[in-house]
Amino acid sequence: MPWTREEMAARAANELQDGFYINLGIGIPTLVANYIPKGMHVVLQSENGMLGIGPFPTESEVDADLINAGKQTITQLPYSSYFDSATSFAMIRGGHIDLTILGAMQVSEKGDIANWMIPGKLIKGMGGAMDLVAGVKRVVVLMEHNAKGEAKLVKQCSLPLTGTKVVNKLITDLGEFEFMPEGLTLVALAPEVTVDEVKARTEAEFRVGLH
Amino acid sequence: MPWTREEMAARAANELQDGFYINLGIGIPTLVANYIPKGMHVVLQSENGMLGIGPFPTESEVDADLINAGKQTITQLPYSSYFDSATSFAMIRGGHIDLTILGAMQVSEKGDIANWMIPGKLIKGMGGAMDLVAGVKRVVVLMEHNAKGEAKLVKQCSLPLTGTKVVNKLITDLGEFEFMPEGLTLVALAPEVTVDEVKARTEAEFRVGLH
Amino acid sequence: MGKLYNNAVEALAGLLRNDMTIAAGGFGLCGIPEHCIEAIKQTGVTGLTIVSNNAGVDGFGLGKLMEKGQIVKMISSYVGENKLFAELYLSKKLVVEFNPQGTLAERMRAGGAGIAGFYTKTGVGTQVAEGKEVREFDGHTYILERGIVCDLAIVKAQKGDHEGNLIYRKTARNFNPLAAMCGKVTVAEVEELVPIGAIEPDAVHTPGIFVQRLFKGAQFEKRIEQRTIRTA
Amino acid sequence: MGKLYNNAVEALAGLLRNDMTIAAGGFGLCGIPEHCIEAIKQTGVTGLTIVSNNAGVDGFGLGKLMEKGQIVKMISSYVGENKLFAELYLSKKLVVEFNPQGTLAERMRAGGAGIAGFYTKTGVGTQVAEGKEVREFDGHTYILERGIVCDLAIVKAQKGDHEGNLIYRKTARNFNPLAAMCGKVTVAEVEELVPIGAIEPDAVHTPGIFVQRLFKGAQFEKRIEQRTIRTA
Repeated sequence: MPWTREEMAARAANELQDGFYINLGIGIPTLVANYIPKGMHVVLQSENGMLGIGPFPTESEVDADLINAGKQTITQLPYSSYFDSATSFAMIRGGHIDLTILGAMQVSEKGDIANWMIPGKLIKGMGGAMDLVAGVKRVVVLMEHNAKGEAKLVKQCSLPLTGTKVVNKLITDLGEFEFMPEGLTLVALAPEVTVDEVKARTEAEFRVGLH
Repeated sequence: MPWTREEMAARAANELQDGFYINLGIGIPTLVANYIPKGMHVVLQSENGMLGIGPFPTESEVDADLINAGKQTITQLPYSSYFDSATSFAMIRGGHIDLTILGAMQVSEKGDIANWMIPGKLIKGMGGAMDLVAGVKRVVVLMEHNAKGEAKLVKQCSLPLTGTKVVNKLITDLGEFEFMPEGLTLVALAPEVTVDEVKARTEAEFRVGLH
Repeated sequence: MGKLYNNAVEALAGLLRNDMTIAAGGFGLCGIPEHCIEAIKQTGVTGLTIVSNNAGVDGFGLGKLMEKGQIVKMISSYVGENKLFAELYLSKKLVVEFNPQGTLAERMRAGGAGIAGFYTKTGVGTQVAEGKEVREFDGHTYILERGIVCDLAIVKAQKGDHEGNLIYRKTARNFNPLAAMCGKVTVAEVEELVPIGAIEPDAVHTPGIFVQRLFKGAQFEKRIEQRTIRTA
Repeated sequence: MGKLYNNAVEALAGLLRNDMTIAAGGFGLCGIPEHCIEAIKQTGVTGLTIVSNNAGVDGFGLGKLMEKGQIVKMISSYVGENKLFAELYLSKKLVVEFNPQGTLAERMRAGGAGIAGFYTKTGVGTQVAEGKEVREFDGHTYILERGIVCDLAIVKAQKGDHEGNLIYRKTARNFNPLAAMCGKVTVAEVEELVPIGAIEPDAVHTPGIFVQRLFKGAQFEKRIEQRTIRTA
C-alpha cells in the first residue's frame, strides 16, 4: 500500500532536528510543516526574505506585505526576521540552511535532480530551486514514484537539470532511498510494497539496505 | 606665498556640489568639512559604516559606539544612517560616492597615487585608501608640494602604489593641478608663487593652463 | 538639490528612454513599485530590458508594460503567473534570460557594489552554466556570474525621508534594496513620507545614497496573488 | 537546542583549538567582542590566524592575544596602533596579510554567502594584485579576490535574543555582521539580552541563523581610542 502524500510528508519530518533551519519547497514539501514533532524548535525560511514562517493568516490577519516564496499569504512569529533577497540566498548558498525538502520531476541514481522545466512546455523559470540544491547542507526530495507510468527515479535525467549529485535522500510513495557513497540504496518500503515492485517501477539501479 | 593647510582645504571645498556624497581622508582633508559653503547640503561618509557625520561631540555626548574612520569620536545628524562595512564599501567601490579628498606621499604625472606605506618603515596597512581611489567618482589629493626638499609630484611613484591613474585633481601649497586627457595641467598658483618655482620644485612634467 | 518629487510622472521625468535597462524591486506582486510601473506605461517608452525576479500578472505589475509591448527582454527567475507573457514568449516577441533567484539577487548587489563578477556553485552542471566560465576552488566547482548595473531602478518602500533613507515592511523588502543599489539612478516610491529624523539611523534599510529621487505614492493597490487563509 | 550561554568561557567551550582561524568583528576598539577575546586569552590556545580589520592596541582588544603570543597571522587592513604588534612583525614572529578594507569586508561576506571569489577594481596595479588573477570586464581591469570562511567568528552586538537575532548600535556595527556570516560557528556577546519578540522583525541586523551561541557580557569596557571633543 503506497504512502499517501501526508504519509510521505510525515516520513520526511523524521529528517528534522531540533534547532534546524529549513526551507520547504512548494507542494508536498509544504505539508511537512504539519508534522514537526511537538517540543521541537525548527525555523522555516522563506527565500523571499524571511526566517520564522508562521501559519496561514486568519481573514483579518491577511497582509499583502507578508507572503512566502509560493506567494501565499502567511504570518510571522515572535522571533521572525526579514532581510533582502541577497541576504536570503547568502544563507542558502553559504550553507547556513540545514535542510531543504523539495519536489522533483526526475531524480537520477547519482543524485541529480530535475524539477524546473519540461522542454516543449512553457518555461516558468527555476526560481530558487538551483540555489537550494547547490547550497543547502542536506537535500531531501519528495515525489511520486511514477508519473503516467514512467519511472521518475532514473539512470540519467532526461529533463533539464536543477543540480548534479546533490540529493541526499528521496522519499516516494513506494519507499525511501538514500544516496550513499556505495550508491543509491533503498532503505525503507511502504507497507505491502515489495522490493520487486519497486525494481519494476524504477529505471535507476539501486542497492537494497532496508533498516 | 604658499597656501596654508587651511587655505588648501578651502580651495578643495570648491570641489563640493550640492547633494554630493563625500569621503574625507585623515589629515588636511578633514579640514575641508569646515569650508562647506553655507546652504549647501553635502553628506559625509565614514567608511566604518556611516552616512551623515556630525561634528565632534561635547564631553557629555562622547559615545564609544560612534567613531569615524580615524577612530575619533563624532556625532550623528538627524538624517544619518548606519550600515555594515561591506555595504559601506559597496557605496565606495560601486561608484556611489561623488568625491573623495585624500592626502598622499607621492602623486605621479599619470595620476598614480602612493599614500599607504614607506618601505623600511613599519607598514600600518592601506585601510580603505585603495578602495576609495579605485571606486569614487572623483579623487582629489591634498598634499604639501615637497617633503624634506624632495618632490612629491613625480614622474613615477617610487613608493608602493595605492592606485594607478586615479587622481583627478591635486592641490598642494603651491598650486592646483588637473589630470586632463592632454596631460597634467597646472591650473592655479598660490599668491606670489611662479610657474618657474613650481617647475623647480616638481619632478613631473606638466602643462600650464592657468585660469 | 532636493530628492523629493510629487508623483511618479515627475520623479521619472527625463530619466526614461527607449531601449534602456530598468531594475524593478518586488517579489511576485509583493513590494512592487506600482506607481512607477504605471507611469512608465503612460510614457509608452519601449524596447525595455527589465531586471526583475518576476514579470507581474496579466494587467498588473510589469504585466502592464508587457500588454503595451514595451518590454523586449526580461532577466528574471520565475515568470509563471502571466498568460500574455506566455504568448509573447512563445511567439518570440519577448526574450527571457532565466537566472537562479539567488544568482539574480547577487548579480544586482554585485553591480551596485562595483563587483564585476563572482563565482557561485548555483547552476553548475545545468543549462545555466552554458557559455559561462567554470572553475574549481578548493575542490568544488563554481561558475562565473556577472554583476548587473541598470540605467534606472524603481523600488517601493514603506517609509522614506527627504534624504532618501528607506525602510521596507516585512517580505515587501525582497529585491528592493538590491534594485536600489544597481540603478545608476534610483527612483523610490513610498507609502509614507516621514520628516528627517523620524527614521532611526540604526533602522535604515536602504541608505539615502542609493536613492536619487522619491515620492509618496497616492494609493497603493498592493494586490495579493495567493490569498491563503486558515480557519481561526 | 538553546543558543544561550552564561558567559564567554561557556560559550566558547569545545570550539577552540590550536591553529584555527577566527574572524573578529570590530573597527579599531569600537564594537569588538571583548569578552570572547579575554576568554580566548585565558585558554592559551595558540597558532591562531585572526581575520579582523585591526589588531587592537597594546593590552586591549586583540592586543591581548598578541601579548601572549597566541596569534601567528593577521588578515587585516590597518594595524598601526600597537607597539607590540610592530615588534612581533619586524622580528617575523607574526605574519600579516594586508587587505584593502573594502576587499576584506567583501571577502568575509562572500565566504559567508557561498561566493568562492569575486572581481574588484580595488588594488589593481598595486602590491595587492601580486599573484592574483587580473582580468578585463567591459574595458576595466579587475583582480580576483577570494571569499573567506573561518572556523569560528566572534562578534559583539548591542542586543540579542535567544534565537540569536542581533542588533548593533551606531558604528559599532562595522565588520560584526560580516564576521557572523563567515564563521562556521559564530559566538555573539551582547550588552543586552532581550526576550523573544522584543526585537522588531524588520529591525534585525543579523538574523539568528548566523549565530550559533550567544551570551550577555558582564560589563563592557568599550575603550575609546581617539577621544575628540569640541568645546560646546
